[in-house]
Amino acid sequence: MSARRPMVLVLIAVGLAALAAYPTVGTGYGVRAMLQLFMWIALAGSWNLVSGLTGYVSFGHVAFFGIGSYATAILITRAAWPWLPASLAGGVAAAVLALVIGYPCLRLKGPYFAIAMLGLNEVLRVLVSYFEGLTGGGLGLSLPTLQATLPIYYVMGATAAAVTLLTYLILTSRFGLRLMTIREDEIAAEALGIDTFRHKLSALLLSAVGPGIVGGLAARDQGYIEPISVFPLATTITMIVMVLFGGKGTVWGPVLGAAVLFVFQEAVWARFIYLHQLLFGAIIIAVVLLMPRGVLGLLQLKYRLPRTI
Amino acid sequence: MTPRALGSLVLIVAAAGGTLPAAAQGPIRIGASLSLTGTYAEPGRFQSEGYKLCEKDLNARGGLLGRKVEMVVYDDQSMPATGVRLYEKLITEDKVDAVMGPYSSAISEAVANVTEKYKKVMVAPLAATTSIFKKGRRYAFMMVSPAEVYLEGLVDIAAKRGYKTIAIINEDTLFPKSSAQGTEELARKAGLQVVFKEAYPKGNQDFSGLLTKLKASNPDVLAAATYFDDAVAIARQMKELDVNPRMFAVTVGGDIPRFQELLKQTAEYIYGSSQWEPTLPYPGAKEFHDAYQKEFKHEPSYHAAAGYAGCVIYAEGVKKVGTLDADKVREALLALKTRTMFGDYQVDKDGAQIAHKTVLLQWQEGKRVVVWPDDLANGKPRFPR
Amino acid sequence: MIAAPPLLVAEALTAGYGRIDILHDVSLRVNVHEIVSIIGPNGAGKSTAFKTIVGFLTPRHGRVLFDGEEVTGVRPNLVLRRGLAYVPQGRIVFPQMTVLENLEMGAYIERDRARVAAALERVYALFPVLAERRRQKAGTMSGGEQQMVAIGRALMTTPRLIMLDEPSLGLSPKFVTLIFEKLVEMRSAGYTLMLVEQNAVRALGIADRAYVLELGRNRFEGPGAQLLADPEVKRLYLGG
Amino acid sequence: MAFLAVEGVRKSFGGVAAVNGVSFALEAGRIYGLIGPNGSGKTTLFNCITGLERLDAGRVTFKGERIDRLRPYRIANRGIGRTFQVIRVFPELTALENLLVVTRGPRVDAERRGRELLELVKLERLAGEYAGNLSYGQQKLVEFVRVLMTDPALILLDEPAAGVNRTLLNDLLAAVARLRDQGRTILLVEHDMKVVMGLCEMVFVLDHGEKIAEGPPGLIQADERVIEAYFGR
Amino acid sequence: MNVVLTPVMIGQVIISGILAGALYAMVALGLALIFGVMRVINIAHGPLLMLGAYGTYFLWQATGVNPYLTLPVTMAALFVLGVLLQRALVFRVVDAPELSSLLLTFGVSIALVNLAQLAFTSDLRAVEFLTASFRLGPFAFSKSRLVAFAVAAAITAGAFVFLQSTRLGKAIRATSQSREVAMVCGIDVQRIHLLTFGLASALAAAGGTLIAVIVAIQPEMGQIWTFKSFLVIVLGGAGNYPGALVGGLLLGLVEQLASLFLTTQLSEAVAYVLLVVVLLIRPSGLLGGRQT
Repeated sequence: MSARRPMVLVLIAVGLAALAAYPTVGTGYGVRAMLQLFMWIALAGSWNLVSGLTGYVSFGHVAFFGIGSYATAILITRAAWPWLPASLAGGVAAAVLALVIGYPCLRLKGPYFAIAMLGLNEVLRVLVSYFEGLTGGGLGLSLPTLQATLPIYYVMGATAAAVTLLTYLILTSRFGLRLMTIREDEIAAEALGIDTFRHKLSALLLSAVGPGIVGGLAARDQGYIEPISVFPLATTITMIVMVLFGGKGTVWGPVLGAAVLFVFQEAVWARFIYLHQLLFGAIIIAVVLLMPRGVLGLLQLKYRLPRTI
Repeated sequence: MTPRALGSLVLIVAAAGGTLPAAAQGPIRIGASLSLTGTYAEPGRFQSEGYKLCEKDLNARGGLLGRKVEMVVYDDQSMPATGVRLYEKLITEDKVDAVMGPYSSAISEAVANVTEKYKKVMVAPLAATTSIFKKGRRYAFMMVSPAEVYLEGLVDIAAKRGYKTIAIINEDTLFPKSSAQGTEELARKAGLQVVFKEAYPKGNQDFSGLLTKLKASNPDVLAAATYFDDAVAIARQMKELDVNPRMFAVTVGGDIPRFQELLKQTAEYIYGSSQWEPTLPYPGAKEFHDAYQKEFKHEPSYHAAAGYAGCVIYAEGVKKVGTLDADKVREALLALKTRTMFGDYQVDKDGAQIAHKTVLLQWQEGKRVVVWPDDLANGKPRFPR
Repeated sequence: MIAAPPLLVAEALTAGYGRIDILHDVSLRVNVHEIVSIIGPNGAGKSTAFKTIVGFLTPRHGRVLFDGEEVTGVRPNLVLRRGLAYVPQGRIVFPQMTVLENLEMGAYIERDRARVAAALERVYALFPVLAERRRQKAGTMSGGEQQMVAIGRALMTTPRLIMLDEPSLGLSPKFVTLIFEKLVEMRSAGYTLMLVEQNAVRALGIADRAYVLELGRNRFEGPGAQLLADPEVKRLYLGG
Repeated sequence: MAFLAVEGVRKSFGGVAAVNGVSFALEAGRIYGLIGPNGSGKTTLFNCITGLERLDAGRVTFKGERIDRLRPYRIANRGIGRTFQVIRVFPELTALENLLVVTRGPRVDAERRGRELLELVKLERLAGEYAGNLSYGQQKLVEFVRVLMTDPALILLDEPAAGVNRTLLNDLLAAVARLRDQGRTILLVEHDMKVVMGLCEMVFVLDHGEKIAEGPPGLIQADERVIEAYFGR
Repeated sequence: MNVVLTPVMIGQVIISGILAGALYAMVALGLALIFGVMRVINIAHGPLLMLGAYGTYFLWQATGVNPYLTLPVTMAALFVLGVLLQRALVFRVVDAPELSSLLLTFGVSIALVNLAQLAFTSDLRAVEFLTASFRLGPFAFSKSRLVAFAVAAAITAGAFVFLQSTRLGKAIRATSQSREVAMVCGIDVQRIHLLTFGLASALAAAGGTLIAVIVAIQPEMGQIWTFKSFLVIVLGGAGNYPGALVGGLLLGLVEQLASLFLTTQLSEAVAYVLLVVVLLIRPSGLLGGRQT
């Protein structure tokens, strides 16, 4: 392991350098597609942090993305903040939301937690529409025109990398082990002296920051947001399927899942306009039935690999 | 995604992807992404058929600048984020020569940033929100009259008939909300008292609570800023709950033939607003209608006509200056003042539409009758006894 | 007697949950009209052996023969049709159903109304209290009564072998005595019984034959009275 | 003052009393046994002490402070550790990770202590194996040493001997005795009478949720009520 | 501009709420059955309802028959489809973690919606039948909703009778109370699962038929019913079948009253907030017993 470590680090460094250099050779579309891929990596990785580790299935994770989008857009339009601090503030807003909704919802178990999160996402969308003084309601928020795709590419990439690094750090820490004990056996964890509630809340909080930031970046990049486009259930499902495909509870699973599924989605939608939803449904079913542990999860179990694969 | 794009994604480490040979001097390729699936699939399809018919007609008349015209259309799944990515793809990978707008204000708003960045003229035939064009953008052009004046006719007729009170309801999304706000302003100016105002969420199916309150406010006129689904649901539930204002108008929905097919007798007396009708005395309107009917085996909606007209207007601009150069075409489109089969076209210095008129229709004995404005009308409004 | 073939034979069963084996090469046999008791400390694999025989678990190795036919891995509802009834541990009843409904569910596979009625009469005769409480929701009864419902339910199909998993578990002494009396009574009525018990002395006391399992393996077997007197068994279970 | 005092604890499920007014007191540094037939309420009592079940009535005090309203993790952090009758290792964590989860302080120290404890139960070479892949007995041992990681003052063991083979059992019993010698207090539920009689200085007997006897093992074995309830004459 | 609320208005929305509530209860009973017996939340429940609505539409279109008469046909057809879905897919996730069943049925759900879009297009359809209302004192009663209420109440009652007193119905209840004991009673639990999924789908189909006459039909009409049904069964107590009735009426009333006292926009949020509050106070629902 220790012998291989420098090699892994070199590989990662080369990969990051290549990604950093990509905009100099890529087309505008290529850059934007990569930017989307970064977004998905950050989203999937964040979902993995809470649901992959603690086993509490967040079926409303897009709420953090949405609240990040709105917080950022509001700060930019109403307070004239620059986009970068505004996006980071989006992450903070998402963390605050995680505290507020995690506090009641994390007391629920199993499907009740999943559906309560889903419900709260709906509630949030309604509230955002309702408080139109701040959010523009159904009119949405239109941001001042700004061409910043390139810097946003880097910040989005950095966020994806940060989420992945955070996953690595957590997975190799005792904090991470404690999170996993909640997934494995919450009662035993509690009886061993682990404050499971505080740990769940911390995990939800950490998993909210990434989506909050990328929500803000996406809002800035897109220039226009409205309630229905930033709180879609399909986004949550996509994150989940990405993680499941790659392998939940691993470091690289969400990255792999996001890359494969995103490329597949981009490759499919152009060809099968009227079938892509059907294909998406089929992919979900196939992943659930054929590989519930995901690619890396299977490898991990079969070859007794560490979770940091 | 093309294999090329796939390659560039996969081969980023090799840093080999990316630049491609410039498109050869072939046809003029015009790109657009439309909502072929998802929420806006229905109007999106009409719009894409409008584009297709325009492509066909242009080519039949020898193309544009002596080159054939070829439309490249993608599906944005009714999602702004996808639209943005697709316009990037059209411009930077497919290297189209020009673009046309997507469906809906929300997606137009989002993709306008991309087309601005690459300095592409974009005629947005179905963006009815003026604010999109008032953000300092240089290359976006508006075709339809703004959402705010969709129900101008309703207010005008009501005021002339001496009605005093109006209730306004709307779906809480960009276009209907703009419509409702505009209608409220028009109503106040016309001296009508707004006695009830409420929004409802997208996808709402049950209007009992809302209509019960509305009924209690007893308005003479009801203006509903809607899309098609909710227009139908509201009309049906008004009947169920016995809500009977003297005038009742919806924005989108009331103009579509299916509105009456679905509602039958219930549609009677209901007003709808339309950007276009085949019966309007515009040059070529009837011909367009017939050609469309022949090509696609169904009636065109105003989305189809707007799509067609947007494409025609763009071609007009190009012909005027004899080049595809965006800045020159832009000048031409800013200066252009014309009347197409879709109606009048003239924009202000920002590209916002100022000439096109929205007409008010009324369902009378199962037929759409244009009742406003007077110069385009082919009938008089009727009032239930 | 030698001529009569055994009713149930479990041969060299190895089974468990997930990746862990609980049973290792366990063999058991039941003859007609016997009470066979299986005792052993917690974790010895007694319940697992039952679950494997009844078909909740499929053994990794070994086989189960009932009345000469192989039933290895056959699902519980089908094993029941062959005449093998099972009373699970923990006196589980359908709590929101009445006593009568619980008993009727026991006769689920029996479509002949007359035979169901006759079976019901037999159960009521064995447990008169169930007749009195037939309209009561089973979930509201005491533990001992629930165990009677559970046993009565197993009798509704007139099975040839009844397997009871810890029938005295958590019952008050009065009911423990009662249940064991009923088990003996059932043998007299012609039933064949096999039970897993924690209450070793009692279980050995009524058993024609018994098995002692430990750590998932056969350790002792023999007539109940003989095992009861065995010093080794005594040392293990009676702390003496 | 008693080290742990259980006073009039009552807990019922759906109207059936699982523990019905049980009281006893433990003194520090001794090994206690809790015996009784299956279903007599031993595990429920453990759950009441460790906070996994809320009491219907009664109180539990530990080192003079009430703990019966505390969340389980707080009780654990005050120094009460326990094992479970049905094994509760974390199957997708390695054996060593199972031990590390509750430790604080420098990780190297924690890992060293973890390996020492695994060595104690002869599992050191399986430290990196996922706990779910271990045998029943091995999981049981992992669970046992996991409790020791936090050095609790009071250890509740729910059937530590069940399913553990004889050679390891002796090591385990020796380890328990050593813990007592180090000043820990141990309360164990056990069916193996040899274990109970050999190890415990004091035994409580439960039947139907009530304490029916209490005393040194020798006396308990002769108690008529105990024989009636437990040995089933 | 503020509307003064009168008793008549409140009465009117209470009527609307009760009429809607019976429909909710019937549709939710299907979801409750599947959840009770298999612990699976069937996200595809709403899309199955959508298919029922299309069934009614096309039969009505093709034959001109009274749309309510299509009820047995749509119920039978969806029963078969439900059985097939269970047989082909859902049985694989019955004992899996909840994420598996949630996602699987979600996948089925979007596949069904997409298939409907391909087969029927996204065009809105409506069964124009019984559109009017009649008045009773100051209150308006929509005829189609009244019929829907009556039929839904009858079907719900029928379902309860089936569950309460038939052999198969009892087997379903038994299976949901204890699968293990059901198996040792000789109940073929796999078959009960098939039957349950079939029945639940038939209840969804009945909902679809009744709704087809009330609102316009389109492929995406179903999803909202999945969530409403879930709200209903949680409010009533998951696994408690009469709870579905209570939950349905409660949801209908709460939605209507919220849209009267607050706004239509907030009524959906109110329903979800109510759900979370109920779950926190009584994790097993209003009529549920102790959670195990």
